[in-house]
Amino acid sequence: MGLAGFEVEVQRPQADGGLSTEDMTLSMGPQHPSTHGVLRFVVRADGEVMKEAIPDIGYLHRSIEKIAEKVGWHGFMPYTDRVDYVAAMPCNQGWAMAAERLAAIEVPKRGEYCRVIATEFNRIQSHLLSVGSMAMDIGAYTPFTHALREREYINDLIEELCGARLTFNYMRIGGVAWDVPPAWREKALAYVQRFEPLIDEFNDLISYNRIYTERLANVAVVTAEDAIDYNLVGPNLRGSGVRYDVRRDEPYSVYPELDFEIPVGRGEMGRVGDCFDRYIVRIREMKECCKILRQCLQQLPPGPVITKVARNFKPPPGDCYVRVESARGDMGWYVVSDGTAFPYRCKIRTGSFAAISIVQKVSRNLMIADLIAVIASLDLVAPEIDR
Amino acid sequence: MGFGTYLRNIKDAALTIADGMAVTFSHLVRRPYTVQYPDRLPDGVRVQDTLPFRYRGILEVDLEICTACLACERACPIDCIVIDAEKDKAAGGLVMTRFDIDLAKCMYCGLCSEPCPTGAIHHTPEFEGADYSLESMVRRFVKAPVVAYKPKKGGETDPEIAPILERGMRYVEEFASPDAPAGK
Amino acid sequence: MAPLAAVDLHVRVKARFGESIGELTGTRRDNASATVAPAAIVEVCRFLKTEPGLEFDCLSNLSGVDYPKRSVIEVVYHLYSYRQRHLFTLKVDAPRDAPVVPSVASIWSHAEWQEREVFDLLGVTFERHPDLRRILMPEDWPGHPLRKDFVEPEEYHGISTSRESLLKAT
Amino acid sequence: MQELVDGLIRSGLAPAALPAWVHYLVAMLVFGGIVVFVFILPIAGITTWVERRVAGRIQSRIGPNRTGPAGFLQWLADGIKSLLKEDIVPVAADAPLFKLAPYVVMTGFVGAFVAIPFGGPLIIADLNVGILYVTAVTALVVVGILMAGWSSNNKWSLLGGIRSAAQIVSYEIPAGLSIFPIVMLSGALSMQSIIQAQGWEPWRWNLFHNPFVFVAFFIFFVAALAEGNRTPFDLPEAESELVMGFATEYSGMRNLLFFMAEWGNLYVIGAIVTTLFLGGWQIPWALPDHPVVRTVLQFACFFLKSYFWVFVAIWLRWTLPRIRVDQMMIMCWKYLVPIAFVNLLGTAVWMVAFPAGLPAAQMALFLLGVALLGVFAWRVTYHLRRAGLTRAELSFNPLSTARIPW
Repeated sequence: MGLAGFEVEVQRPQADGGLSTEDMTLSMGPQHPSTHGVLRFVVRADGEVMKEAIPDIGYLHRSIEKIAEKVGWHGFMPYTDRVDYVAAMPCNQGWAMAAERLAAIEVPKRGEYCRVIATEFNRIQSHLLSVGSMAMDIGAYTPFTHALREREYINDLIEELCGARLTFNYMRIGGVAWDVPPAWREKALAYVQRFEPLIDEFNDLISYNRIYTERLANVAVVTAEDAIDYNLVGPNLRGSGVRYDVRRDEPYSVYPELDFEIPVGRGEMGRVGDCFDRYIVRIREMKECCKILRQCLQQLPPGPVITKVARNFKPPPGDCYVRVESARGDMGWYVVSDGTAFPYRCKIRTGSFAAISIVQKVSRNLMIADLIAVIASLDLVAPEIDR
Repeated sequence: MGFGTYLRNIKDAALTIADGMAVTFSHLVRRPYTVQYPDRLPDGVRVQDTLPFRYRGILEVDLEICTACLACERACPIDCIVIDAEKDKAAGGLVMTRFDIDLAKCMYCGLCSEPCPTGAIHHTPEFEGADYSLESMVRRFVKAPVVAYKPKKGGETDPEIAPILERGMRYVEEFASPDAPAGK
Repeated sequence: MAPLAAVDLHVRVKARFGESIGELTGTRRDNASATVAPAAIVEVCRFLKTEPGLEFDCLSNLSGVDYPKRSVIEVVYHLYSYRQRHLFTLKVDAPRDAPVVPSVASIWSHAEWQEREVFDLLGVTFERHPDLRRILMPEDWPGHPLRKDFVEPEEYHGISTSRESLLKAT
Repeated sequence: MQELVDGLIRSGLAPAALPAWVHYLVAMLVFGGIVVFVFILPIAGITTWVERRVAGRIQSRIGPNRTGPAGFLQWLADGIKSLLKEDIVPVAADAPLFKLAPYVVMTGFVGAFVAIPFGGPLIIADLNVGILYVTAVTALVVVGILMAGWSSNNKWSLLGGIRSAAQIVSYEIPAGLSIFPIVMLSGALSMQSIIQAQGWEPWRWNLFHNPFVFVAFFIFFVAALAEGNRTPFDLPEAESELVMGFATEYSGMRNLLFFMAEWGNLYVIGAIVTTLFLGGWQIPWALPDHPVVRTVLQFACFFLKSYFWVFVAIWLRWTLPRIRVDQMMIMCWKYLVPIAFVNLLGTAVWMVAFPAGLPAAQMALFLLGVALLGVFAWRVTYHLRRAGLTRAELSFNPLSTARIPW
């Protein structure tokens, strides 16, 4: 991409013949250690202080929405894993719920519980990766390895459940592909029991470390109005103080039967809506996930996990807009069907696409080191932005 | 900023840094978690054996129990399975001349092993699929034309296919089915 | 107070804008939608955002759908109100050969990027859009990929876009 | 070392025809060469191995354990690999400056070893301006890094170079100010006399002499970390922001020289800290008086003390995040420098009030230090208890390999 629409602003030489300075144009990415995937920011900086960071996306655009029109309803399920491979389960759930809503299919209770268990485990995984890589971007390498070590344990659990560690393809239209294997419940409960104190240890290690809070407090403050105006969702929205979660405000699946709180940014270290708030909301959300998991694993009802769905699935014509609470917030699936075996149109509106659109506004006169912190706190993931 | 906040900043910094160091020091006495794959494993343990039954590794096809129903070929979203089977009265039933899977394109999603009635195509825990040339990534399962398996009406299966069929059905039972009520 | 049903929302909008609002289609809360004349879309959106009882402060989703049979490209606006928990859908039909729709970027900031994506992938030009450039595809990419009649070019800057399948050779 | 050479000349071993300075020059080169190739480079290399092993255990992994016993020859393997790697000089780079930069940094690092007192007689040159010389030489490192940053003709390296210039130059002030109280206490600049002014018992070290020097120690250690570009001050080569900072364009042996200087500097920091604050090579009088055994014991004591602080620097690096540039400057000028001045005045007043020093205060400070360590140890056991670890998950063997999960 050329630098179209982006010219370097040369400051005029000072009146008294002083030194004429010039902005520095830096290209950060697409190969850069901390842009979380293939993202590029054209940074116009005056020394260390940035005038503006303009995001340039599209490097990981596979046009998954076009593929949806080519492979059938069942065949598209593995592709939904690739929309956001860090949190694949909510994407599966979004696609499955869209097809079920179009064809008015009712998923058995145990199937819904399996879905919630898998999604909540996957949310912990995604938050662990986001929190760990944020600490690494600020300079602390140890929290990253501790976060990934815990993530590996969950990988093993999910591998036993559905056979894959990253691109799960676990859910099907009408339920889930595999039931919970024997003795898996006790193992999962034991893991949740073991994992909870490690969150506090993580907090002691890095979250309240003075250097860490100093780097994150009052950096890139997003007010509630801006967050809603830029359609920020999930932890980015809750970090700005808006108490909204699709699982509770637009309830779906079995979430109404589960009780859990919605952590919200309170501006402990600075103003509400700064990088620290978005970070600490993710940490507290992991605790809520543990609470949900404990309830689900204990109340798992007996019965089948999938209903009868035709192999050559043809939903009646119509469209639907399904919203799922992914790890990166409310993910919108707008699916249009024309009655044939191939989806007519599938638009996926993701949290990261909204989050990266606010980077340009937020990054004005921050320092370059802060841009890295902002990218990490918004939890941008390249595949979700470009689809 | 007042003198109070000045001192509080120093105390705050010192305490939180010391606490962070206490956590890392406590890690010095904890065992590492690394699994030293591939060469430093305890004697005789292969990583593949430790993987769960449902692990979706490289595909494998038992031709003896494959009924050539092409369900897997239709189910694969990437069309990386190609089967040629012709009706041949003389041999009595379908004769398969070709059953190829292009492992370079396969994304191990498991959609092919679901509709298989006898569990002929299933995932193995094998995952070391690296190879030197792209062509050798195509697994050709049919060496010589073979008659597709046809389950007999009477229900009894001849002895040497029975174990393979029993193993295949174990893969089929693993998948959730709408009618069979799953255990608690 | 409880969120308004789609029917009541439609009645209020219809009362205000009369004939430029089409009939309410769709049954469920998430797909009840009203078609809007392209000229009036900006006014309708501003009304929906600023009206005290409605307060649609968030454009949850803006997508384009290509209907070659009706030779129309339909731009779908999913609006959501965080305060009142309303959910409403507006649809604008633009002619397929020269789709032009006024931009709502002045009302919701995120519309700017979502409209750039619809422009990039479907070729709908948005009037008075602050910075209408391609967002996902490279600048000089021929055509708009999400159109039904899009044919993928053989190669782009000398890089071929398809690879001979290995399964052909027996 | 000078008497050693005079002795050689008198005993006729060295050809007397040559003038005396030629002998000194040759001796200096020989001794310098021995110290550099036998002691300094291996120390820098082994520190990389220690760092990667300690980092591994802190991050619950193993660290290098394939090359040599427990990976001990990893540093040698890295060295040889860097030698064999292609040495790229970017086309648009300012070639002479680009090539010279690593050597300036190396001289800055190796030069400091001249005045480091490893033992009673074990010092290359007991300069009477010892600590002043060391502070001056280590400032050479910033010249090298600035040259590297500018000459790589790469915006990221330029940022790295400018950051390091700001950082190292401004942290010279608190480091220097923290050295003054010690010089006042021992009354001399020479490193040996600073050590001799302290006793071997911990409460007679400079560190516990008075509360101001106690605080000056922490300030000096923080400032020294900043000069060594160690976390939380590793801004010049911040991996996550500037890719590799000033060393982005370097490859092969040049890159290795930069990082050998960084790890070697760690040992220099440890050595200076033990010399100034922790009584250097002082060992108890009761030990055998045989000169060789005594020197070896002194060397061992000095080495252990300084290597403990190298371990602390490594441990800090794998715990703390990185400071931002403006915060780094604020910390230097608003926190370290004022407190350093207070320590300077405090020590002066203290010396006037108690000319012979106050043994009671020294003992009290020593007990305070022990108490702090006790609280810290309890906090470590608290973390272990809270994480709910079984006995199997603990292992006190530093080279332990993994507990296989299945």
